[in-house]
Amino acid sequence: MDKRMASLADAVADIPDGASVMIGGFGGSGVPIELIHALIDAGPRHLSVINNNAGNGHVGLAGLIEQGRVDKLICSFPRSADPRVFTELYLAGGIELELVPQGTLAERIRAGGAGIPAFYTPATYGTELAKGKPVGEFDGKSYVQERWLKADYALIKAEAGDPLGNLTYRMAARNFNPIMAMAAKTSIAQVSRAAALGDLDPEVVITPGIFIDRLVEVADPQQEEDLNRQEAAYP
Amino acid sequence: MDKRMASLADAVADIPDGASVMIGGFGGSGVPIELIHALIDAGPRHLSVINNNAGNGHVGLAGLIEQGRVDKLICSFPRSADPRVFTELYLAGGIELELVPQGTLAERIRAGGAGIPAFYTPATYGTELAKGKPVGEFDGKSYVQERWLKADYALIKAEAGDPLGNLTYRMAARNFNPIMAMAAKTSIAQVSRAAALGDLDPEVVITPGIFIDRLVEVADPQQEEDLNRQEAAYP
Amino acid sequence: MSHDLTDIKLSNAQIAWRAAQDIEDGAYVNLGIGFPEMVAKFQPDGREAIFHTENGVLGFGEAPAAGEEDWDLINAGKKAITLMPGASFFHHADSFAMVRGGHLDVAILGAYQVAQNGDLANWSTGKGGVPAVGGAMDLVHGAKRVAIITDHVTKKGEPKLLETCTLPLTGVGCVTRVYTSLCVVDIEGGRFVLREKLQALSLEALQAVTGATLHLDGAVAPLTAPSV
Amino acid sequence: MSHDLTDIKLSNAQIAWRAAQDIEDGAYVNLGIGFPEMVAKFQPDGREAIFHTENGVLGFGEAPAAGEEDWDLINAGKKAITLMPGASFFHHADSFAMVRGGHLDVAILGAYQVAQNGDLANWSTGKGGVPAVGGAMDLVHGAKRVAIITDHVTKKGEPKLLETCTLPLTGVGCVTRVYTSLCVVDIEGGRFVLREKLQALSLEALQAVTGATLHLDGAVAPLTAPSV
Repeated sequence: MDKRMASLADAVADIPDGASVMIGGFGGSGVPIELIHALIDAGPRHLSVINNNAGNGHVGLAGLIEQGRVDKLICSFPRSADPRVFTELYLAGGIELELVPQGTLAERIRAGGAGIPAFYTPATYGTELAKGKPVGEFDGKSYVQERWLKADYALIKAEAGDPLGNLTYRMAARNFNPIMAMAAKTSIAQVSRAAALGDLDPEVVITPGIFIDRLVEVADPQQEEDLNRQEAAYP
Repeated sequence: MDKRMASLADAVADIPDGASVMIGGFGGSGVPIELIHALIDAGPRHLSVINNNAGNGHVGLAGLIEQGRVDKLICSFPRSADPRVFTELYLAGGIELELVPQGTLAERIRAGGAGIPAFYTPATYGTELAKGKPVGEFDGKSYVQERWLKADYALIKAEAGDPLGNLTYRMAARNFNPIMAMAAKTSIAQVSRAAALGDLDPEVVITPGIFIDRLVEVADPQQEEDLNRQEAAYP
Repeated sequence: MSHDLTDIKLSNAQIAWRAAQDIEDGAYVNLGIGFPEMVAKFQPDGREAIFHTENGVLGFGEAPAAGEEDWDLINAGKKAITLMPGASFFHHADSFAMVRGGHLDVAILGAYQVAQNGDLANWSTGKGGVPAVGGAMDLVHGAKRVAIITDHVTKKGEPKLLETCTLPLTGVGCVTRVYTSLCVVDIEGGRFVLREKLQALSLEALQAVTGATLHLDGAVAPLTAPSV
Repeated sequence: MSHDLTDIKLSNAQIAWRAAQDIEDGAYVNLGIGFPEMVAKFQPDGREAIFHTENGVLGFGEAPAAGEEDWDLINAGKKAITLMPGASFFHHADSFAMVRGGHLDVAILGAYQVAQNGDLANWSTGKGGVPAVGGAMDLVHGAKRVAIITDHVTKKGEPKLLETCTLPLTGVGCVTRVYTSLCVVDIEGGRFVLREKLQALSLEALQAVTGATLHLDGAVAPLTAPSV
């Protein structure tokens, strides 16, 4: 078995209109910029995107939104230093937003990957973000019931990956990537270093290959912060 | 801050009668034999123990049970190759058993550590182990509601540990140890190798020190399988 | 059970061999402890499954030579194992996230009884003693295929394939295929559908040792297995 | 707000300094993005807290020198950080397990409004625009102490310490202590209990800029902070 794809274009070629897509990353760290740009090139529309943020500048997720490909965004923090693209579209009513607290977002994704359809969390209890959600009381304290979150695809950025899809990450670029890899029907990883089978120490694998369907090497990945300093735009 | 204790005896000295104690390990792998023996020496009674199994032979958890210290066992698989100690006591009505499917046991412990008071799982739905538990239907499928599991103490076996309590594990000896470390008020680790501060690569730490309260080095730990082949008994 | 069937029935190894033929290359597979572990030995040439064990190993291989055991490297049956290239370790909650989250392609388990609606009883004989469940109640949920390998009848000759299980259930409606010593049946729409049977065995003789109606849906292929 | 108070009130840095004095050696601490990040600078000699950031780092240190940033090593405010010895990385679900599971000793956050029952409003001005919540709604649950640092009043001079919050809530009954530019109050039994105030400020003057009754429980200590 070999999950390596010949190209970024091949890796995302089958993502259809209307797909739900989890995209890893927090701020610019761990964002699979090249996979997102391949998705922009591939052309699907009416996507639902799950990401912690709403992108920055005119590259990556911001570029995807700017191209009008995203109907709905599920995220915790769509506000940022240079949020023009999302902000303008949102205020014009051009994109739907589901705002989820960051820890709840992470746990809902983890629950999706772990086969837990619902769980209770103290977060949002008594706030407007809990509206319409079931409440449960346990040991005298109130909690809000939250549902799992799954997606059709996940776009993941990792550091090293072997042909079976075993992955390691780099510092805080880990963030949402390992849990999104668990929660999508098809998980696609770009890796900065293609490792040979047997090269990754089984003790340090963070994402076991069972969670990954495709991987493609992007040896010298772009970083959102650098692109934005250069005022880059994609496409 | 330095979480290292001078001795095994010091590490478990304050565990009182009636305490709930999670003990890591699966079969003999990852069982903190020396910490359990120190607990036998320390003498508390009426313990509630959470472990996947019920011990083997006359050492470790089986020794603790044989000494009459355990009132209740929460576990998934109390039957084993040499189960005399638990079996005899259980059939004589001398110990309470809460039988929990292994994946539910793991998830309840993880939920205890993660602040999730309850969750839904497909396991046990429609079986006698679901009796008395709330049932929920999500997307047309039925699930059983399970509660978090916490403990007063956790006894953990790890491979390397630094003074802040950062831990690595050895192969399949990882099993329940990292999640039990999260779910106890006081988590006590025996480590086969004391690492200096800064010696553990932040990428390969499996249990961040925040989950560990005390650690003690046991440089050449005993393995349950070896002790049982020698027909050892403790004390 | 009649003397005839004892003569013609497949051995446990042959049942395991037959089950192994349906595992795709690259499939993620969990084998229940005991008899199902045998399936790993019979992977067809050119196919390599990746084996998962509940206690936190993906990609393990055969048992080590005697004396070479490392007791920190064991499977769910507490037997010593070895690693294949590309293996990984993880904790118990992550391990059952793989199980419950639908990431395994196949789980192969033993059975006391299987009902025509897919109910499985394989954890308790209901007779007292020390109850133990392990990972079975999790494994029957989540894997894309839950297959059973079993002798067709109990040691006393009683049917194991039934209209309704009489022993305590492991899971409800979870089994999709059963490989027995006499036949292969799929569970579809609340019925046993016969796919393969030993050629030496008439449909009537097979039905006589089966506790629920065997339905036909197209041709019934011959169940064959080499001497293994 | 009167000219007098502007003259005597603590600066943000001084509020952060005061909050830092209550952090024990070895405490696990999460500092909200923005103003609260400043608290890390003022750890008393001989004490070393261990800082957690939601995006998966425990044990981080100061910002790197300009030009030395690694954008894979950032905090929740997306600012570049460095590592202390004994640091570790983990994914977002594990990071919020630390938060929600009660493993942090202290979380220090900013506030728009705090109510006397401990309700906090710090995520939405309720005015439209793009709503954003981040990790605040998780951080207010789980940490053993949830402390607020804030100017005592808004830029328009309106009280931030209130009987009831009027802005959308971040969490219910979650705040235990508030460090303001004028005083330190604990929240106990649904009341603000005054612990420290600037000596130059009368209780009456302080009460006049506070939107709920300040209760006394023993002596009120002088609130002091060095020029930082």
